[in-house]
Amino acid sequence: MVVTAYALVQIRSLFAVAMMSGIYSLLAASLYLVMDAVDVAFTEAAVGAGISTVLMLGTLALTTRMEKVTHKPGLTPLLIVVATGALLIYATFDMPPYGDPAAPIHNGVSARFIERSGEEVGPPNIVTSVLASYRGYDTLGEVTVIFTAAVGVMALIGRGRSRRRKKSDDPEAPNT
Amino acid sequence: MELITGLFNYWVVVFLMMIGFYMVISHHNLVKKIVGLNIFQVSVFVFYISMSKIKGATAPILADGIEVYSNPLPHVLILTAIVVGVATTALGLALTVRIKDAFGSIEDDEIEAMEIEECVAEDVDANGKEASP
Amino acid sequence: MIASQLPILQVIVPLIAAPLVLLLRRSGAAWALTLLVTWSMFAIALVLLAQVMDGGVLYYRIGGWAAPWGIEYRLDQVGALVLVIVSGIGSVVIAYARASVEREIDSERIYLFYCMYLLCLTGLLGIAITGDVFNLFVFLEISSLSSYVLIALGRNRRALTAAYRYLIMGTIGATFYIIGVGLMYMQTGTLNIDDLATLIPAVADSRTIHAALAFLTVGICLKLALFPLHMWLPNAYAFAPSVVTAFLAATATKVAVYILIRIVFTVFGGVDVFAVVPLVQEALMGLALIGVFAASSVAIYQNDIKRMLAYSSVAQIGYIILGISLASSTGLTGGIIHLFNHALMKCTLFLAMGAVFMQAGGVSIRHMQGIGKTMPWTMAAFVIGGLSLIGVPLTVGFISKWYLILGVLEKGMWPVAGLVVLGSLLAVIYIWRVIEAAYFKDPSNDTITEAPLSMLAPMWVMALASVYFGIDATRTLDIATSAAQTLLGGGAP
Amino acid sequence: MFVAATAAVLMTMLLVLVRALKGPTVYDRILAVNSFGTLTMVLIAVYGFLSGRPEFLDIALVYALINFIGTIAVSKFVKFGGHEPKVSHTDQGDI
Amino acid sequence: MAVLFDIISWALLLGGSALMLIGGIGLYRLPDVYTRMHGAGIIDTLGAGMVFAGLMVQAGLTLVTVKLGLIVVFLFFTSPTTTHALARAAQAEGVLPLLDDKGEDDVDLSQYGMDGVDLTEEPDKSKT
Amino acid sequence: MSLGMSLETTMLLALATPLAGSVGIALVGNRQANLREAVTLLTAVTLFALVASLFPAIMDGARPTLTLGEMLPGLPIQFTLEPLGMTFAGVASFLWIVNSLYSIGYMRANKEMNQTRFYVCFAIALASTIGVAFAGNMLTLFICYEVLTICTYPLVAHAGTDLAKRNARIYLGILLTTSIGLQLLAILGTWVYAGTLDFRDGGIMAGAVEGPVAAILLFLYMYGIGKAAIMPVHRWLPAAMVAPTPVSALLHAVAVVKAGVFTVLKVVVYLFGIDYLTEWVNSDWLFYVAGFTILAASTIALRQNNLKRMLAYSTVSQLSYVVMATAILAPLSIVGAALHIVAHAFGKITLFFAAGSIYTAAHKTEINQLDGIGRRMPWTMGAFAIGALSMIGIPPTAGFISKWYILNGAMDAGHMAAVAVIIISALLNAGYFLPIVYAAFFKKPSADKADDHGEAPWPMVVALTVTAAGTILLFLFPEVFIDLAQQLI
Amino acid sequence: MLHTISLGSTLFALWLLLSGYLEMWLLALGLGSTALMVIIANRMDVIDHEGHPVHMTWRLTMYLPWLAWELVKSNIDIARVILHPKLPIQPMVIKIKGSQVTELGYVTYANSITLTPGTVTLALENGEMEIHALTTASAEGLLTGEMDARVHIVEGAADGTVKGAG
Amino acid sequence: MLSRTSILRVVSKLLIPPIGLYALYVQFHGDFGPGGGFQAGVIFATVFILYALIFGVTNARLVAPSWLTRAMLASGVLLYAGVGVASMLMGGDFLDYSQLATDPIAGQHLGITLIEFGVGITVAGAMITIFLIFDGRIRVDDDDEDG
Ligand code: NA
Ligand code: NA
Repeated sequence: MVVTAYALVQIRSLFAVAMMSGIYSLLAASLYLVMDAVDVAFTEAAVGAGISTVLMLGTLALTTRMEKVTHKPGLTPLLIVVATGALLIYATFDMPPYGDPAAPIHNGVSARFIERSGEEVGPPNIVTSVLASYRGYDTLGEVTVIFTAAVGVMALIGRGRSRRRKKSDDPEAPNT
Repeated sequence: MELITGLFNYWVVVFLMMIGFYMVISHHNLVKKIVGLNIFQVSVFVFYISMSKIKGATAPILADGIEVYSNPLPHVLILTAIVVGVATTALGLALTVRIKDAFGSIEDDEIEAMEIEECVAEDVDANGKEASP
Repeated sequence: MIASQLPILQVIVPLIAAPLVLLLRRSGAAWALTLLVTWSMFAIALVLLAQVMDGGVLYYRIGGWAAPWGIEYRLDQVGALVLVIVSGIGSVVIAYARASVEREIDSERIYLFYCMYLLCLTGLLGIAITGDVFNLFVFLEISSLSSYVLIALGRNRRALTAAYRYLIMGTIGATFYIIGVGLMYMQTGTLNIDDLATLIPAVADSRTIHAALAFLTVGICLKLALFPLHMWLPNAYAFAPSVVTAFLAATATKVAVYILIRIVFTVFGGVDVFAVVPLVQEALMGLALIGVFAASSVAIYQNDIKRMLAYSSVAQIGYIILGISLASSTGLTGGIIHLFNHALMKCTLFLAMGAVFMQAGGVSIRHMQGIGKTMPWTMAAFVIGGLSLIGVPLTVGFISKWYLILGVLEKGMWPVAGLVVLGSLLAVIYIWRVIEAAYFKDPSNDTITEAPLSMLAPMWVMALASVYFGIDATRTLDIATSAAQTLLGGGAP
Repeated sequence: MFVAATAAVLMTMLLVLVRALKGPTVYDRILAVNSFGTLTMVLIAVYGFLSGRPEFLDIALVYALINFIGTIAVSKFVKFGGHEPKVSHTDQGDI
Repeated sequence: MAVLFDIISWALLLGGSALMLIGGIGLYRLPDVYTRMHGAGIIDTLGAGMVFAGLMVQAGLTLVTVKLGLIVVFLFFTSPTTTHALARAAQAEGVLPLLDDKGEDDVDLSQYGMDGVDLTEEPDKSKT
Repeated sequence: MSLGMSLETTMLLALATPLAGSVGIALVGNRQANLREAVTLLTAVTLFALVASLFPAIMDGARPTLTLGEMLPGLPIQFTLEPLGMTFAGVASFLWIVNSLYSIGYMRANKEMNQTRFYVCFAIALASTIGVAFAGNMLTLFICYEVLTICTYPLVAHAGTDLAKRNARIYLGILLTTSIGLQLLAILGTWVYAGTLDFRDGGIMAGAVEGPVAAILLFLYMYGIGKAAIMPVHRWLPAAMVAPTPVSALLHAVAVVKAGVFTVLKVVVYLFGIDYLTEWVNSDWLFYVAGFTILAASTIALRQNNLKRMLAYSTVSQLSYVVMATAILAPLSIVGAALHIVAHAFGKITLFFAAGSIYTAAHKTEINQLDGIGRRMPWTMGAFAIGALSMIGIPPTAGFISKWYILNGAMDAGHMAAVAVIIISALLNAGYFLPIVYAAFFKKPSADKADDHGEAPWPMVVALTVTAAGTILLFLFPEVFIDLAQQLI
Repeated sequence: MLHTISLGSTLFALWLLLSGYLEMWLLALGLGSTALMVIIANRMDVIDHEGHPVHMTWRLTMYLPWLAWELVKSNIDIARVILHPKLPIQPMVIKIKGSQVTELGYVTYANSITLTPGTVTLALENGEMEIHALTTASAEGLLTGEMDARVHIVEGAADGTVKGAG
Repeated sequence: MLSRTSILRVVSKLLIPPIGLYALYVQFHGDFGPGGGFQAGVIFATVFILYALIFGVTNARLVAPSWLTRAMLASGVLLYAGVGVASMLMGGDFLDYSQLATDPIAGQHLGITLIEFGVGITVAGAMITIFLIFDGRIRVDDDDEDG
């Protein structure tokens, strides 16, 4: 994954970038799987590796395939990134180690999901129970988000039935 | 030593996040920025999922004979976050397409140069008219 | 029965209306439905505010699951106030929108515009009322995504880049927020705000929680455009359709501020954040003040009035953050009341600009010449808004300044108080440039006429409200004070 | 045994990844990505057996699907990159 | 009996793994995109196929086997299709295959009534 | 004279009348100029009648209080009428009548543009002036003070020329900067430390605010009240001379600067309290600053050739009399300060009216053009002479009375420096006023005189005659105001 | 119609295979889903002898084992080539003509060619195929025409015409 | 006449119905294993994506006209929210599925199935809409079966 990510920074062929980001996504999905998040892996595979990549390719088909060579980015982005990373690393020092069953998060609200979702909600897949019932409202929000995105894309690049569209798409004079 | 092994996963994830983040803020190409955003977000997701893992546990799908399940809540959260991510990506790309149409470029620095030019032209315009009412 | 369901109706009615608009497609019908929805939401918000003022914090369990297992709604005074602001501004703006939108947006896309508007409203209302930090993120994204689209619908091609940059910055902000939520969750095992408030004090000293707070703060500050994280805002406001600018300027950043307040004073209510994490207070206060000065100074040099007002928004956000960073009852009251007041005045100003844009074809200083004669009512509303921005007595701006400075003086920070008033003097300069051009220059184009009544009326509702609540501020102050006291009372209600 | 298979798959993935990185043409990359997808599928299936929970096969199936469609899409779209595509003239509006 | 199944499945798994590895090496070693397709073909067909077959033997007559079978079938259909699509795209874009003259000499094409194609000429771009 | 209403109602009406007038003027608009001016005059007369009707009760010690609701918790918009306010309101409302009369003549004769805006703003300015005069707490006063600033801005920028706009910007800039930047801070400080902003006899600071803090507050107040024009925040006053003469009259005599020194008095007397100030706060600096302003402004006036600019600097100097008198903190000087507000109002308005008449009739603005003008414009220049005498402080004019009180106060307090300042300044005043009077009446008009003009239009002449007469009447019958002022101490 | 029914039953069988649950509720959903897919397929116009080649089923079962064996052979061949230190490849492009009559037949042939390592179908146009072969042996193997003949058999006597573009 | 893309066309014709069915399988078996409305919606959309890639956007739009995708987009959200409102009308809180049937578990089951279906519809509609709009912008002038 690190290699992929690094490659993504370096490669200038945008098609390659799109595909590498697909691979990155696949790798992430594999990781989810290893960490028992089957539903997430499923979704990441379908969305991250699939839809996102396809959309990116479509965009490239509409725009350009190479990143232009630009002057070296300044030091500021690097500093910001390093500072952010340092903060996160700092944060890890008080974290429970990976996979520790005694970590607070395993004894918080999710304990109940694991213990009682079967009798309270029904489905064997606890993720489904939580997603659709305990936190069903989040999922409604999620559906609304995807709805928003689709309507947004319609509003941005959807075409009307008539051919007047050309006019509205033209860059307007700076002073309108 | 145990500290390092226990936290190593997190560090790798942090490193990945930072690569994505760096891509977003340092690259000028609009598509690459979005790719960077994806990397950044996916890494955050991995971070969440790694919180949920319990050693020796399995996927949180109830089955006979299995006692220990990993924490399902982060999974649910990340499912939502993935959807949000793809929604953002779709919109970002749609905007990129429009920007390409409008400016003929998807390099942020080039577009910015054009915008500054426009701005200057406007200012000259405004001030010119102001001087001779 | 209905009364107990009001909290959820507040959010799901616009949420349901959005797909209906998509199905309706006719722009007139879409507008009418949106109007109906926003006005009803405003009514509900007022009722909720009254309920909260009477009976304290209001809870609503979604899905019938008790918190913290399910998601619950949790409405306190500040939340209810934000609901009123968002739905109120939403109603006024939508009443105004019809003519303006027809002029500025492609006729085939108008119904999509209203759909996006409703979604944005849904998101903002959802943020203000939720009692779950992750649910907050979801609604934050609904509002953000729809606002990116709304901004990009602007005529000028720079609206596109503005929206794109907002998208990038906004997403970084949201991702930071998610990191922060993750870190908090890691240490506490819960996402419910009240639950977090109870659990955090025990782990407040851990490095993880410190980092969580930092990530949350930075992420939210990106969203609320605190200097120097404001770079996305000016263009976004300047090039968005007028209606969108008026709506977003009055609500979006306010809601982001609300999130900050919620995190700092409720989620971290059990700990003295500013004592536990060193420099946060100083940093916030410093940035707020620098923001006031930097943004106001830049505003002075803008030729595009919408852009100028956008910079002024950045400055005003500085005031709000200043009030919050004081962490005292008065300071927080000042911050909260300024949320409300600034929404009123900015809405007035941007609505006036929308009318000018429609009638004069632009809002650069050149277009403003002689507008005082050709569009007297519009310009008069602008003057009221402008005076309010400066903080002249009898306007809401004065009330805000009063409380902010009071908060500062209570802490004995005389120099800071001086800086606050100096900041408002910068506002005099940029507002006065416009007033001079409008009243003491001859119209460049005599054919410009006054805006239609459908636009003037909402504009004047806002203008009169910013005068009314500037003269009789006791009601709003009651709410703000009680909100501040609830917030400072700690996480547990 | 599953471990051996997993190791072999991982090794192969590494080789394929090198090809994906090196290119040189975009088609080499596509080919590599496609193979990578197949390998991931195999990995998932094997991992399911390794961990004793074979629910994951659905995911493998999805991978196969995505891999297929992704490759078709990239083969189609790669032609247009960098050119100005003309606007298609469908009569159906999208909005 | 179970041991027999185990042995069969292990053999299949091992064989499949080996073939995948070889395919990977091919993908790495072979000189151009068209030749590499053949390496990739090994991974997709017998490599993956044998591993899945091995797993099917392991699983016995269960739902898992059914799904594995479906995967194999799906792969069977899609793998050549994607390879073809890719080859077509590469050709359309003007990526020329590396040709070995000597190799062509070795085959007497006329023996089969066929001609070698001279790919040194530009592919027909008028249609692209 | 009672109009059969309670005092509170009368106050409310007094505040509302000019506002209603402004609405009426706006509604009538440009089309019916006569009706518009009639509304103006009617409003002014009504206002004066209302204010005057309050007078007896105040003399009898009544302190009617009118509360218009709470603006901020614990801070109502409240009006309380007391002697000082009565004085100011009376003078302002009376002079508005005169000034309106004068304006009509001036604006018509000079064919000014935007007359409706002019009269509307004027009326609002009067409303806020009455508000300042009536204010029952510092918040209310501040609000009215700010409204006064804002609504006079269009008056100053009236001409709309680049020069007018630039000067109006200076006007607004200085007044807003000082009021928001310093005064507001001082008010908030007072609120934080004293817990109230009410004007109370004896002040509100005693026992609540420590000396050093009070010193800071005093500083913020004095420089925050930019309308009092103590140096160096006096620059707005000469800048505002770009405005039409009736506006200058409004600024210098009726409302603006008066509101400034009035506020100074109110702050010192009712917020700090004279005793508290004397005992706990080092306020000497204020005395020196005021003294310096008096002398410096007079010196500058001496060197002006533009008549209105000269008058402006004269105002700067005269205002500091009030400030200095206040800073002396002696009972008699406080009375003198109150009287000086009145005296200067009448005197200065006369002078400005005269200047405006000269401009209108002879189109002259410079002092060296005025040789012999007294013969063609005897009424005008006669009035000018009376005004000038009042400025210097020579009987039989009002200026003498007020300066007399101030001088006595200074002597009582043993402030010999103040005595010196007053005397030197009187000499300087004489130095720049008397030559004009002399030249007007005794010098021959310049040889190439092509200008054959008479007096200005009659409304202007009437107006300046009335004010000149007032200046003299105040000398003859000062008891009314003295009695009122005595109540302060 | 025949195609539709057989598609429907095939899909429902697939559902049963995937699901493995025989509850009423899920069966009902399965029926509904099948119906929906048939409708969509119908709308997409993909139900015909190409989209659902039910007629080939039997002959295909005869062909597939042969193909599988070919696959094994060619896999081993190519594996050997790849592992050979000298990498003895002779890449070439050849053109061949298939003897199939239906498009489906051609597609089956072309995909069979691609499926076997060592040969890849580059293009298929008007009955002519461009094949990329990795080694001489692969090319020769193809040129024997055995696969062509077998696919021709699989294709059977369908409607005998080559359909045009859909 | 054999077309240049006949391989793709024939294979996709073969695969489309099973893929669609698989999507619906994922939709309705989310209770038992991984997957659910969201994943199903995406897979379902890939049917159309595949169709559009092979047969062209114009044909895809004939199968899934914009009114249909719009209706899908809207109806999913409406179904989801409608379930919530229904549980409100039946006396519970918003989205309290237990109210939907006399037996709370049955109610939960019904509710979850319905809302997952809503999710699936909207997601499929969204993905189809987004893809077709992107693809529709690309003029495909060398694919003979397009247009
Ligand atoms: Na092959
Ligand atoms: Na699921």
